[in-house]
Amino acid sequence: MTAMAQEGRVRVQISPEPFDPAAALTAFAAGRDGCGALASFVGYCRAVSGGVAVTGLALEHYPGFTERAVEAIAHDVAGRFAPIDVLVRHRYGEIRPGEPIVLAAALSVSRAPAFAAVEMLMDLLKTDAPFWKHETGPDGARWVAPTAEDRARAEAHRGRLRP
Amino acid sequence: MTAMAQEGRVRVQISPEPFDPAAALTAFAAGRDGCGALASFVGYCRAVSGGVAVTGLALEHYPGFTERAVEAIAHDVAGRFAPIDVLVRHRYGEIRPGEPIVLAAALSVSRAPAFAAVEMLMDLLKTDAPFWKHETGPDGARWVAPTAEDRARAEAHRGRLRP
Amino acid sequence: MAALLFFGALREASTGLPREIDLPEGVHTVSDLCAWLSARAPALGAALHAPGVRFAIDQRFAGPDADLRGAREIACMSALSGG
Amino acid sequence: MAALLFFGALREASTGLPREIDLPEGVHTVSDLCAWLSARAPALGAALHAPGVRFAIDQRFAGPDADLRGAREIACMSALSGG
Repeated sequence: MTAMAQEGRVRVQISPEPFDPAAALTAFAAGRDGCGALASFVGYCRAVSGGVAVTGLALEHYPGFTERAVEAIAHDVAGRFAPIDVLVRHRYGEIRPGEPIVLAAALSVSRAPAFAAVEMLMDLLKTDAPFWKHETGPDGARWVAPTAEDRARAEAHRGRLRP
Repeated sequence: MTAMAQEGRVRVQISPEPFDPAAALTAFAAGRDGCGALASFVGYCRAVSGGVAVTGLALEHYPGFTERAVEAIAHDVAGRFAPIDVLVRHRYGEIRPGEPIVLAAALSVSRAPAFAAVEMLMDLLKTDAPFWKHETGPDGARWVAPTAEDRARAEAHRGRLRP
Repeated sequence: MAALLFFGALREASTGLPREIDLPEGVHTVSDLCAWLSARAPALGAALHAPGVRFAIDQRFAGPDADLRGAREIACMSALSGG
Repeated sequence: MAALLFFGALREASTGLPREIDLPEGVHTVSDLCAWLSARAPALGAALHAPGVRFAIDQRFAGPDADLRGAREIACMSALSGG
């Protein structure tokens, strides 16, 4: 029931367990009555990718560095839109089609910074978070690379974060 | 477990009952394995508005027309970003601080249209959905009006929807 | 006979006005109706010219030149504030 | 002695290479190391020049000119694909 502190909270959790995005969002928003706006994004393991069935996804990470890099992204974004609360939850390991991979959320007094923060979190996670997606399908496995658009979007944010 | 149909689903629910945004999101995303990206927004009744405590919010609506107008907004946005699933849930009546007022969500194959759809939904709901917020505080009650920025954002979308 | 509805701050400013009207002579459009209402209730007249006021005829948004003849339901709405 | 780590497609391209190295003579920077690795394993050399390849020294991102001397952990990473 406390109003939002000047310094927002930053929560990052990187783990191999499946998670429930709805429960995580509920816990994140609890008790922040001063905040009117919760924006969020959930990325799921698709059952079809580029027209091809996906039977499994292995998400490689770099223990220690992955956690640090995602914390750095979350703090950069929280600093850019302060005061704001920021949440990032990301899995690694074996993921099945339909399961959530990533949850990014931001809680703010008004909606514009909340939306902008979540979009920036996702853009930076795509290209600056040390994860490697290895998709398995009927014809074998392949490494997923960020698209040219992913790279351009993240590059635009980097200019704004570190001018 | 079906892949996303070419025509997305549009779900609109306008009701006086409190709702659980997390449960509504879970139901909305269920069984859409073809979709990788769920963006959403929850607007809560703030406990503090413009530096003043809010003790209650009465949300007036126009029975019949409110439902039609929100359906029209949801279909406009779904058409603009097709194929995409769109969800809008909105309360009316007496709302207590901390309770959700509105939930907007979009489920798509990739994140850019999902984000853009949710932002457009919220921008249009602010100025084109027939609701009237009447906030009660320690010094009496006041009607809430959209800000000049709210009006400008909605105007920009209208130009894009009906060129 | 048309129902005359007011929403938001306009509802408070319209106390005492009839909730049903036969269109008076010379009142064909939304702006004609505004002028007629303003003449009868000056406080309402000011509120009708506040930013963001919208109108609906038979539950469709209508501009100032929209024709009221045949309308069953005319709504005068203060600036909407959904979301 | 530094640990030499490979991630993503680079891990597959680096099979057979040592996972620990003493920096060879003349190898001072990240790009020196890339040249040295490419000479020993041409397939890896091609992969090291793929778009988006990044490097980290002791778990910090490092550019091609970063100094490797004193590093305990050197990571060669294919294009990251989080989120």
